[in-house]
Amino acid sequence: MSNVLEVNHLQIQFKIGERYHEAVQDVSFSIRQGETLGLVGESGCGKSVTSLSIMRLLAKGTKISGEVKYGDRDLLKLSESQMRKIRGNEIGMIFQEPMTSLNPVHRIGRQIVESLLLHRGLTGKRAADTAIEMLARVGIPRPEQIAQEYPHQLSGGMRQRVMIAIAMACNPGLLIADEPTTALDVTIQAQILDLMRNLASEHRTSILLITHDLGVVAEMCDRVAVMYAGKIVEQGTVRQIFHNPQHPYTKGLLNSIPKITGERKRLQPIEGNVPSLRNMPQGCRFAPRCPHALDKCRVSAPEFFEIEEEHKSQCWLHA
Amino acid sequence: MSISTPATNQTVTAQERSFVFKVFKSIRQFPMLYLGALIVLALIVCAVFAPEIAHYPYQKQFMDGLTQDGQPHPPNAQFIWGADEVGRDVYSRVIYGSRVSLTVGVFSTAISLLIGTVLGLISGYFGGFIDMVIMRLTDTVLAFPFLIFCMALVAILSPSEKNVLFAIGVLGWGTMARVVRGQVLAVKEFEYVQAARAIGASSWRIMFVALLPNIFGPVMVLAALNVGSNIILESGLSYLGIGVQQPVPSWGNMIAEGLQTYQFAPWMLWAPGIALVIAVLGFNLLADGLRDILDPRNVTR
Amino acid sequence: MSDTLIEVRELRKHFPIRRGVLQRVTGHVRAVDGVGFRVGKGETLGVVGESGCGKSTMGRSILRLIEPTSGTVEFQGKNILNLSKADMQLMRRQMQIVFQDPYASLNPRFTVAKTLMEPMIVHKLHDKATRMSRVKSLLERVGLDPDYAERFPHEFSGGQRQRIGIARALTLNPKLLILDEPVAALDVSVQSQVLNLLKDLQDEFALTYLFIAHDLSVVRHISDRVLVLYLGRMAELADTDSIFSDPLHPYTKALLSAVPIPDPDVRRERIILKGDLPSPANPPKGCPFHTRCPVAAQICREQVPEWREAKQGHFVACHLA
Amino acid sequence: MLSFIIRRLGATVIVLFGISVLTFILIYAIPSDPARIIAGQHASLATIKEIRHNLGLDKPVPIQYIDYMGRLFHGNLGTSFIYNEPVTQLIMSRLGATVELALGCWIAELLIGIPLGIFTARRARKPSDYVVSALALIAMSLPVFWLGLILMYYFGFIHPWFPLGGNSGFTSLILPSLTYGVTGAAVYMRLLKSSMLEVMNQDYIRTARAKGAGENRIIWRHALRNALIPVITYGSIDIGTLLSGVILIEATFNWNGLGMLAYQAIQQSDIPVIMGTVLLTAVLVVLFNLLTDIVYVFVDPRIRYD
Repeated sequence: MSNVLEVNHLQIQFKIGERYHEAVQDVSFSIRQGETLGLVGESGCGKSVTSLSIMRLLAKGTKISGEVKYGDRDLLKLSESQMRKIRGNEIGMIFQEPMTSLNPVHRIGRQIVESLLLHRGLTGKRAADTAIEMLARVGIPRPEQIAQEYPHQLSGGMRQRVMIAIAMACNPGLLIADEPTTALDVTIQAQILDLMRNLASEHRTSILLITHDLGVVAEMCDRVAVMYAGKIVEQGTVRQIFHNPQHPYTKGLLNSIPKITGERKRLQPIEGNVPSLRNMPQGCRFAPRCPHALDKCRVSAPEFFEIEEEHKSQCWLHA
Repeated sequence: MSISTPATNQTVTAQERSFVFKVFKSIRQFPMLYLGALIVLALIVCAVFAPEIAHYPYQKQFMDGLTQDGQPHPPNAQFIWGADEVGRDVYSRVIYGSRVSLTVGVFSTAISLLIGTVLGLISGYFGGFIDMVIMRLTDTVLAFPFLIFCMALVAILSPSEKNVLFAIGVLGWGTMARVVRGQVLAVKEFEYVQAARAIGASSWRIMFVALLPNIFGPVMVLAALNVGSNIILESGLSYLGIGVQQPVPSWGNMIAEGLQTYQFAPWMLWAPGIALVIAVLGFNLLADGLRDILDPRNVTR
Repeated sequence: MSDTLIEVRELRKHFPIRRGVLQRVTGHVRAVDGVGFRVGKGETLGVVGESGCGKSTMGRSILRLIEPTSGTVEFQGKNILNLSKADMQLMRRQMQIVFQDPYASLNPRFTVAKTLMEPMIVHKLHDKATRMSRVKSLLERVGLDPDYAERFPHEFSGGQRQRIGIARALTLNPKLLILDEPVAALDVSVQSQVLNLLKDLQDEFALTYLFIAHDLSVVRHISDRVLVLYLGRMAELADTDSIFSDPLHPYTKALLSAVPIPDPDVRRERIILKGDLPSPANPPKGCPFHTRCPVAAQICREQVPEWREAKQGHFVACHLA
Repeated sequence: MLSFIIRRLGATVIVLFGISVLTFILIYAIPSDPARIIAGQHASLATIKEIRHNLGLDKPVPIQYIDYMGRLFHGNLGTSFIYNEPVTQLIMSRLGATVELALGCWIAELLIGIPLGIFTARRARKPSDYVVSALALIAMSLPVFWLGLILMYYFGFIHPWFPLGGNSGFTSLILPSLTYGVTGAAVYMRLLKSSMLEVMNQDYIRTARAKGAGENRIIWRHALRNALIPVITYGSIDIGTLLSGVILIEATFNWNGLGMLAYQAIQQSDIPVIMGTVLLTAVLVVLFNLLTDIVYVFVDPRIRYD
């Protein structure tokens, strides 16, 4: 199967004060056609930054290096105008906050039409009809009427559907969903996840799903990459990660969440806090919180160790 | 930071260096704040030490301040910024003029600040009917032609520095009250205010102990801007002759004199005008600098 | 069953909607609409529901941070809703609250010591030295270094702030804690630290918890009994095991089935509810859930279902359950 | 939407009432006796008493207020003590000049301020932004009357391109408008810049970028309209400042408008004229505020459907 997206040795640095700090370090992953890859991690682990860098939407002054290959093009090397032809056309994106992600002073219809105008050159009635068709496809009732309304008149779930309609308007090959259901209630989350799954399988769209919710990952993803403090610490198929986690962080995460089924027992938290960008630990970044840390871990950063096919983990314990 | 050897001298110098370094870094980071503070400081020095800084008493008329045909003398060694139409030293008068500007600017703002903060706090915190009444009152005060109203009030009370100060202060609290109310409404939503209620703190305690320190920053920014605009306002009133009266110099009444003579003695326009601009600029810089410091986006830098 | 600590009856909070030129009251948002339950000493009652179900308003009404419209709240047999200001002040020592957002719930201008001393100052308890030693012991108890007392909130991480918020609530030695989404804003790995801390504190100080949350797994983990709210009304109330293993109300069923399970091999029958939550300003007639209910019948559209005990200790408001 | 406007209208009426009361109190507080002014220095006590009676000044204060309001509703603002002419007529003869001047000033502010605001927002943290922003800070600190004199000295006296004051046609409007425009534009510029920068950080701008919209499209189609909302608020405050601040411009440029009328009236204790001008200006300010509220409704749909 061919890769839709291939990220190699991605490195992202933010300027804080006088110095640059590494938000993302040596991140590599790929997404195959029709596949959903989950990027999981806690706040500040660099998962959102990674997704924004693929779209080249990070603020100016951020240093990005490495390679982001979409098909046979390296997105990091494209000119701004070439990149604009990719955004919204070949790669669509939806965000965490449906309440603030839509322009408050434009009608819903117009916000969908804009994508069609920019990439398909559609105008007037044809564009408006296509927009209404898109609204119907994302399950919005009375699409003709909703197209005439403003974002503040819709509920959060409806707005996220509109965002999906915008992202999918030009039939992109890849959909990046950055915490798409975090701001929504569980029953609405179920609706949105259902919708994303159906649309993706209908169009064989690949999805990069960024989330902190392990339940969502288990439900949606084919493969998973676990991020901690700017690095991918473990990567594998969804079964490998959930049934045979190798990295102490992944194990810790899975043990620390309360479950909705099974026995109720005391949780086993990961002690300590997520390190901040400014004082990243030496060596393995998880070492200060790791119950199994060796002396080596505090000195040098581990490489990936292949556990089995597709499954690799970045930990000295495998050495 | 490393504390190792007992070489106390070394640690002190290191600390000193780090202090100097910090100040230097802070000046580089917030140049406007320091420039503004410097100007304001200079203004205060001028006002306090006017007798020492000025060359002559402000009301003293010199015979040689006028040329043979009775016109003001242009700048020379004796009158470095020239003389005015009755032969007084413009430089000395400009220095003394800082007293009026500073006093009126600062104290009128203090009055507005007091009224505006109290009304804004009450209005924003209690809401409902009290809020409605206070806000309509504020609307009314803001709708008034401020300058005409000040003029009328000063005319009633007779023109003097004290009355100008009072009129500007008593009529100028509208914006302050609105800003404070807006801040209170925003801060009130924070859960720490609910927490204060949950532990049983009184409304008074919540308003002044929990809320006030949290809205202090933006209020200070507005106050600094307000001092600047009140200095302009005072000079405007004095310019129109309804403010500080001759022979006491105010930059405003000096410019008014200049209006009569600018065609042949433009220096009478330049000196007080530039002093006025620099003073106001000082407070505006201070306000902008304060805003930069308070901006959370700058905290991490 | 243990002694009742707090009993809520027919609690209502209706916010008026003002419309039109004269801002006349044209209706009410029924944020909380007739809720009643009891919580025993040392028990944890979990309250779940989606946003807009009134769970937060309910919590705050019980503490009178919002004045409820009607109903009674009896704390150890005394109705606190008609207490005088002075009596209510005393009552506040008995019941405290922990908030969701660790960033908004601490005054940014107060040091940790000031935040924790404030309750003692307001209630005129202890002298200065005793207050400070109490601050230190509280900090230690919630797992923070007592030397942090003079620091400001922004120097702490979200999880540490939440510990400070819990310490503040404990300062006055309350019997009841209302925990309003105390772990919702925290990272997964920190969430479990705080949940464990809450459990330990409960055992140590014999605390009673009203635990409000939207996350069903968290509620299941910590609660003895669970109350499900929908549109300001009670849908179901039972002990934790029976509500999760044998839910009776169709809303509870849908809610449970919507929770994603962190196991790729568990595939459940999903009940996907149609549509959005109706507006609490204009709740549907009959059963409030009938507009989204997959099994709604004619009677559901017409009659409000009664609150009844379907099984021993298992209450539900549904015609069909 | 209609209800919103009607409600604002209601608030306007309350404010107007407040204005009339405050003006009345102010005038009542004036220690000089109008009857004495009219009668002249050497009038007998009886004459003064008669004048006072004719003016209704011997009635209780609330009755005087009601009389005053009654006359007001008939468009009667009384008669000037000095000019011995109806105040309404005096005001009407000067109103045109002031409206012309105020409009000139306002247009100059917007024409300078708005484009510079957009410019500096787009060039934020670049040298050109620093230069323009520094100039704006200085412009903000300039007293209008002084800047007016300086401009007049250079462009009226040294280079006689424009008339040295007076209101006589378009050329005489340019210097005063520019004077006010420069100082006022600085505020518009800074406000629009900061609001623009804030809007550019919003999630929906990121959405527009993610759609593939170009920088120009983002600025003009997505950001500007949202960024203008706080600017409109300031616009309504500015009109108020402008209508009273125009006195200084009128005095400097010898522009014979309402401001000069009020100024002279204050110096001569011509109470009916003071009241008339204060009231009229306040009413104009309130009406402009109402107008901006209506403009709001069209710019921000969140209000339209509230």
